[in-house]
Amino acid sequence: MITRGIIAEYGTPEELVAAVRELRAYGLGDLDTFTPYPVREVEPLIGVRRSPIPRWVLAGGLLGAALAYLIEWWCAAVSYPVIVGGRPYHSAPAFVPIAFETAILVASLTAFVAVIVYARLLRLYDPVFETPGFERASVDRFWVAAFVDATVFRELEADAAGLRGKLESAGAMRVVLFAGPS
Amino acid sequence: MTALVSSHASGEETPVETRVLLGNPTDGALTHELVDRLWSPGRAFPALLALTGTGSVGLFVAVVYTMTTGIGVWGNNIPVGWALGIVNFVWWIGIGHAGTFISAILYLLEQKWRTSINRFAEGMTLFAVVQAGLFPLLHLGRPWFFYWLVPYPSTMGVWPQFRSALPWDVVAVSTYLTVSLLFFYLGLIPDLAVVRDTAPERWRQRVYGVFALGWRGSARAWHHHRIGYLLLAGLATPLVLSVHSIVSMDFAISQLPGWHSTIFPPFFVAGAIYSGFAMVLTLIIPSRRIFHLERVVTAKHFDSMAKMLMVTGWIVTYSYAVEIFIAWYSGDPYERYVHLVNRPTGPYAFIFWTMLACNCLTPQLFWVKRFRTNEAVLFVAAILINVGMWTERFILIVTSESRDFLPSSWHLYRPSLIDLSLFVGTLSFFSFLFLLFLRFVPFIPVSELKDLKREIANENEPIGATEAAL
Amino acid sequence: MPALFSPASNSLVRLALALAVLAGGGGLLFLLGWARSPYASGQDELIEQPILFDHRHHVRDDGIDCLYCHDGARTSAYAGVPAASLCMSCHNQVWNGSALLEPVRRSAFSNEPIRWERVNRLPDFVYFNHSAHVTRGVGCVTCHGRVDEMAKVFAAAPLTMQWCLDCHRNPSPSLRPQDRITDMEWTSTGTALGNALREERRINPPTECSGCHR
Amino acid sequence: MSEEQRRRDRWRSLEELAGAVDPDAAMEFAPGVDEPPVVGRRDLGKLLGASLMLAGAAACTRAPKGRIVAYGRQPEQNPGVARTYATTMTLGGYGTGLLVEEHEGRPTKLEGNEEHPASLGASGVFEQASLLSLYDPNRLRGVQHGTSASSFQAFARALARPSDASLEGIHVLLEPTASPELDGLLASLERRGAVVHVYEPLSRANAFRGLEMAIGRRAEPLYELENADIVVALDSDLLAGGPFHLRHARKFAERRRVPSDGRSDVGMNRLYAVEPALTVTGSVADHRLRSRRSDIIHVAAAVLRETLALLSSPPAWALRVLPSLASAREAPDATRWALAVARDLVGHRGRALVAVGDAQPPRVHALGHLINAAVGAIGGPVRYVEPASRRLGAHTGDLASLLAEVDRGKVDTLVIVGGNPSYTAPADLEFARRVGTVRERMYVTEYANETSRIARWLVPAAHYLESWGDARAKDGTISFVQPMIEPLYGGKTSSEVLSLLQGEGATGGRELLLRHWRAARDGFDDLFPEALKRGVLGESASDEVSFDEHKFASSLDLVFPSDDRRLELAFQPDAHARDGAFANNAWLLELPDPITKLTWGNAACLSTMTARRLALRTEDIVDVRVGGLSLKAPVLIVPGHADDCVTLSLGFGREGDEELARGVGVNAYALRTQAAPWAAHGVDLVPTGERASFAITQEHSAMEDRPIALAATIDELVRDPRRFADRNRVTPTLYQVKPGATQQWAMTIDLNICTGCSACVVACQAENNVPVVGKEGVLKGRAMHWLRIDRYFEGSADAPAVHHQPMACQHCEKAPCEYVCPVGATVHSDDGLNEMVYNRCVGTRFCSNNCPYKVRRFNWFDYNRDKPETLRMAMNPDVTVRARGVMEKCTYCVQRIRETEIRSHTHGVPIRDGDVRTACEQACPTRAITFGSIADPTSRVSSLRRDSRAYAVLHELGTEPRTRYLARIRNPSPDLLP
Repeated sequence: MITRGIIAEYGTPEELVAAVRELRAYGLGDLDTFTPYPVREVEPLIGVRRSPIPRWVLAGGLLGAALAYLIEWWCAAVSYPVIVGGRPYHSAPAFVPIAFETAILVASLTAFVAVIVYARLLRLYDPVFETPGFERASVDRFWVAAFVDATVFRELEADAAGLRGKLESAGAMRVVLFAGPS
Repeated sequence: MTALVSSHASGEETPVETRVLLGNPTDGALTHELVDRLWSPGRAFPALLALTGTGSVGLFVAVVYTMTTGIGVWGNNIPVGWALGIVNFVWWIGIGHAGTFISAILYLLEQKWRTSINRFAEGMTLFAVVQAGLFPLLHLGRPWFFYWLVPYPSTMGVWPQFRSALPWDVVAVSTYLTVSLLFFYLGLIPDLAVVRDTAPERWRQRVYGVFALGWRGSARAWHHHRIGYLLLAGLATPLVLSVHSIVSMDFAISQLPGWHSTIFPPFFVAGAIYSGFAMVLTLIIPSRRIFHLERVVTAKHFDSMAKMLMVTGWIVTYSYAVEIFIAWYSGDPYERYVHLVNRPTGPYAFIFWTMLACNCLTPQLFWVKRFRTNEAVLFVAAILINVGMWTERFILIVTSESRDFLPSSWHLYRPSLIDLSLFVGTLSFFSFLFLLFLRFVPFIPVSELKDLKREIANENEPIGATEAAL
Repeated sequence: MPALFSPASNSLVRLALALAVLAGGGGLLFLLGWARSPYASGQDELIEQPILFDHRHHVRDDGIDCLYCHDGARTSAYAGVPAASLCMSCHNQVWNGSALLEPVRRSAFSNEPIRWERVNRLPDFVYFNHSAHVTRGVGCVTCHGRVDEMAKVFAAAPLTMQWCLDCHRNPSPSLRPQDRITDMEWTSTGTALGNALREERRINPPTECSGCHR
Repeated sequence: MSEEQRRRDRWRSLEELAGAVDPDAAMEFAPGVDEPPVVGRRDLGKLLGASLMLAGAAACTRAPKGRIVAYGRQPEQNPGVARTYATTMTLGGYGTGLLVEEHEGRPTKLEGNEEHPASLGASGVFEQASLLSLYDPNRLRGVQHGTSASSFQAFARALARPSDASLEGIHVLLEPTASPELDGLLASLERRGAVVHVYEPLSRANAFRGLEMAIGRRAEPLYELENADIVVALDSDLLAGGPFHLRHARKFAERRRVPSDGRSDVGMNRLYAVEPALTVTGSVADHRLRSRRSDIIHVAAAVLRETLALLSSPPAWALRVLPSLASAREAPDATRWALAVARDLVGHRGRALVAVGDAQPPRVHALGHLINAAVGAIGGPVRYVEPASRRLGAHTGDLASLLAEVDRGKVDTLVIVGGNPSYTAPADLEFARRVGTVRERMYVTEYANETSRIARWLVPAAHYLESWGDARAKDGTISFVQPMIEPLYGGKTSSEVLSLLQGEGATGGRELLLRHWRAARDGFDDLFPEALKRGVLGESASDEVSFDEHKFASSLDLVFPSDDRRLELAFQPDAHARDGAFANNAWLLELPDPITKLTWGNAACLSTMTARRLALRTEDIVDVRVGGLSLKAPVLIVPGHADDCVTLSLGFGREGDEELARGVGVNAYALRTQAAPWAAHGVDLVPTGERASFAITQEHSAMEDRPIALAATIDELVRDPRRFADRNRVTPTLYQVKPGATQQWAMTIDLNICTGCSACVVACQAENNVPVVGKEGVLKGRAMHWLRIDRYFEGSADAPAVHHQPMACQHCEKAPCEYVCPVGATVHSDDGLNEMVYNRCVGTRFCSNNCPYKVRRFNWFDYNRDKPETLRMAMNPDVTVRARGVMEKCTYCVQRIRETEIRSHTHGVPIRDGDVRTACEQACPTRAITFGSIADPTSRVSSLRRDSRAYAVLHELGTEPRTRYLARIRNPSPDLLP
């Protein structure tokens, strides 16, 4: 499908916040910002929801621990029980460390994968990359984008001046309409 | 540059530097200051790389020789079944603890000074753990069967023996390596994007682009990234503490006088962080000079790390004292012999006293303010502590083993040439990897610093002011 | 400046990732499977012998008992292969002119050994004892298969440790009356018999290491 | 067909199996060994260390299946089933009956023969190790003439003489022998003019001469220690050296056992020893007096004097000696000692004896026998019998006379049979130089050694395991030598060679033996099979000699040597090499000396005081100078050594073609002269400034006040029988996992009767394929012995108490090694064994680190890869040969246990106590080691564990070892308590 929208470049986080407000006032809902470092105050404005990652990580940890302990117990007490140092076949205390470490391992892997998925990484191409000057989004420029459907996009094309004017008055160095596959 | 630091260090006229970031550069300036060096390697770089590379080749040769001929080429014997191999393992894994400690625990504690050095420390951690991981594998009589420590369904129908601390060790160390790597990489992604976007040539942009995983710095990405990073920090914290605890159990679960001790886990962890910080200092002091990092690595950092050395150094010293006291208090003749006779007066007494001097006396320097921020003093101290922590492991392992229960089986240990070349080899290999790290990775977290810069700015003046300024 | 990567790259990355995961997991599974395969264990592999010896003929047509030639099976750790002299005890009457038997005759007279190709091989640290098994009622066919139907003899069992253990943990199904040891057709009347035999002979196979590794 | 016939045929098949080596193709074997039969193939397979790994990986790699090599002709024996035959080993002329275990025609293990008086089922280090000598790749291969290889036929042509020809000018030089067959053969040669000379470096001449002086006739003294309450050893290592030492040890031990309630009235014997350097006998003595060899005569005299003084009615002969006894030198401590000994001797009249060592001059032997006579030992614990042969106890003079003949040109042909005279002859005889003038010099030898240099003909000698023959024990008992294997290198027996002179061409050893015996004894053919089977010929012991007590001491002129306080040099037979004959035996070279724990060499031993006086340290190399001769030797300071004297052991510093022996230790013969064969005076030790390094397996000899090797006096035990009890209790535990099999194996080791002789160590090495690591390995602390004997010194360096403690895997029920192994390579079996699974081991060595007894051994290298074929033949096929990188340790001889179990089940006979015997237990001369099942409360091992002396080493660790020790009990004389 095609992603369409309008994107504007600012010099400071504060201008960015102002611009976001402008876009919301204009009635564009689907917003996102692109910044060199997190600008936390925009997150509520563009409606970033609380990350679900912690729940996944908890699940991963528990799973890892259970799995590891079961394997240990099954090997030592079920599959081939042998007398070792006169210890019980099911030597619970000795099985804890591995269970603990595995819990952390699985939890961490879950966390990492979750970030990649939720942050929509591993996407080397994104329409916003087409925007000229966007490479400074990771250095010292602050971008805000509004994603719109075809009809709205056509409207914006028709009368760009209105919205562009607003954004520029908010300090935009550059305002671009963009469209590209995603 | 000395001027800069010493002016802060030399007490009276100006107070000790408390800022973690000097001057007030623009985001762009800061970024380029920290990133552009990637495109202009120093003149010394190839030479150093060649040197350490040769050392690494030496390591490879020693490894192959050991593998093909047998552990007999080491100095080990019965009773000293483990020796330099495990000494080096514990030493390296210990060093590997500062990284995650700095990035994770200090992150949770919201220590600002952590920011500019954390990736540096994480890099060190990774490469140290790589060195460490080499030894448990090598010291096996039949390394080619290492996978028997992993519970896989074999046609023999037999399984690993999980009551031993060694399988714990395998899991702990590999987990530690993996998690450290994830943590390191997750933090690195935004900066890789920075490099991608500032690289001069297209191909460089592409290469870094791939590793940046298409990071766009979108608000949502930042949000999830922040949460994920926080969680990893939270997971890494108990991990750091557990890994060296488990390493310590390789000894603590045994019966051997000098090993059989309940104090080991905390003692080992403290020692690990102690040596870790020492190694961070050893590496960062020269790097700071070479790469002109005075702006981001300030006297404040030195001051804090010196204090860490003092704290951990005291924990270690305390542990020594407790060990000896308990040995005496227990009345157990074997324990007493190890701690009251063999170590202080036995054949390895010299190493024992070196250990005490290095580990207990050195950190006392840092009672003095100016020493805490004096590069020269810090550097020497760090080296001494590295040495001290190595001797500690030697004393711990070799003295205990060489004289245990039955005097009839007492026998001393002398390292062979291969033993030593393996140690030197890992040192070179470590440096080799670290050089590559410095060469190709943004080892000062740019994005985090810019964030920090803004945070500090906001602390200083209200946001409104900035708006007005525009 | 256009984007670094083309839109296609996203799909490419996903594809690569999927492949990596598959390769990793699949590789492991393959190794585990392969270790159990006849290829790894040498099971079912037809082996060329220096002399065209046909068990079908000797066992079925001539009805020669296994123990006649492999006489060590009852008394020794090793079942043994017959000496050429033993072959000659018949073959100096029958087929005594046959060219096929030339090597046997040579061996019997010159005492030059015949070098047979080994069919069942155990590692050298495994101490298998034929007499211990045979006298307890484990039949030849149980491990060696229907040798009486083999033109060329091949290993009928994988001889992996797991395979040994399976029987040592549950011997009853493999037990048979003493007079049926060499019987290739005999099949058990059910677990009851096996359990009875086990009970009667107090058979309790070792699963401890030194049972086989010394 | 007769048993004997059957045996011979069986033997034939063995020959075919083992295959003879044809001398031309040195290392090639006939089929059957090169690629041995079904069984053999796997035997050899086991020897390929690599195969371990190969097979370890067999889980995922395809190993070549290899070949099965069928017999051509069916042997009578059953492949895969070990067989045992009786034979005899001859040492110093005396025979010791042995049983040989063979696999497919390869002798793999030697045991003592219960039926033989010299063995009683026990075996010593040399008996055990002689197996390895059989397979020694350095043995002489084929006949040589000059420098070129020749054949036995050619040699036969050179030596053979027509049966009627005179044998004038033919001289035969051989080692002492009591073989009736050989004796007969030699006699027949002598009748035809040949001259026979006998020489041995460790001659018993003094013993015979001394006895002659005392009782006026030649006789062989037999000591029956079972009847002796008091034993006095004057420079005599009768428990571990010389003929009958196994018997002595066994009988001594029988009087050493203490009942568990420790009552002292069981007549526990008491042992006194006087000696220059600590010997095994001295180390177990209740009282030991260190004295220079040349001073012992004074002690003997003092004892005799005091004894006579204490007697109410002294014997008639006393008057002859008393006057001269007065002139014996007085040394205060020695006199007090002598008095106490005399009291004990007299107090136990008829139940006490004195034994004198061969190194003592005849007069001391005479004194010893007179003491025996005085205390009524003769006819009691001491018996005098006819010597087994007149060719025993030859005097050095015999060799001297040979050389005199040579110088006079009277010797045309010299046939040297065995021995190594060039090396062992007194230095001042210059043997090698002087025999050079003889026209024809022939040498029958196992090795190309020092003597072979002066010989023009070299004939490989057959090892006794390759020979037919016979021998007599000290008491005259006749036993036969039968071959277990075809001569590997075409060796010939002495008779086979010498019989050539009888003009009947080459004759087989078996033929010669039968010919002799058929002539000597009618109906022999009926006796022979039985004798071969039992290993002894019934009723063949010598008769007691008659003597006239009035003639005692009549021919004894008792003059004492002038008091010479200069440094004394004493020569000792070596614990490893004996007189040099075993200098190429790897097992013996690496066997720690019972006292010094020195391996791979000998040393000039000094007392602490003397060393201090001469300012010498251990490992200093000194130039030992005596009477114009000199030798560089490293100094070793040994506790309990006599002052002002140096002891050097013979048999090292070899320069022959034996690869192992060459360059090991120093050659003490270089200092040995006719005049002073055992002790020389006026020795100078000149420091050279050089240093040596000793491969000593035990660096630390103090027990550090730890409760390891426990001991008490008999009185202490009686006062407090529970003194050891608290180290024998079960420690409380939370874990209830217990092995449940019907047998629960365990071992006890009685420190009270362990003499430290080390026979068990070699037996273990032979049984379990324990590798040898060489001097470098020992120096690095990598000796591989599964069973070691810890030796602790206690008390002063001058008069230390010595503790011997055999230490092998204790098979702990709560084994510390087991729970630290990451792969479960060492685990517990259901019958209580601590199993070591080599093929599972990855070699972390954690188990060894956590073993408080440090009995685990690690394969630092692949010790078996480059083993020569012959040495591989010595391997025990029932025991895996360990690969590089795996741990190993004592298994309680699990291979024997499992064999017994399988046999008991297949034959339906239950296992009885004593059915399973470990190699160490079986070899032990004193039966200090007992093995059995503690599931059976009536078993020997169970009752011993209940003994009041029983305890667990490091009991406080709660390892619950299955091996328990019985504390040592001493029986000191009240008169000598300080």
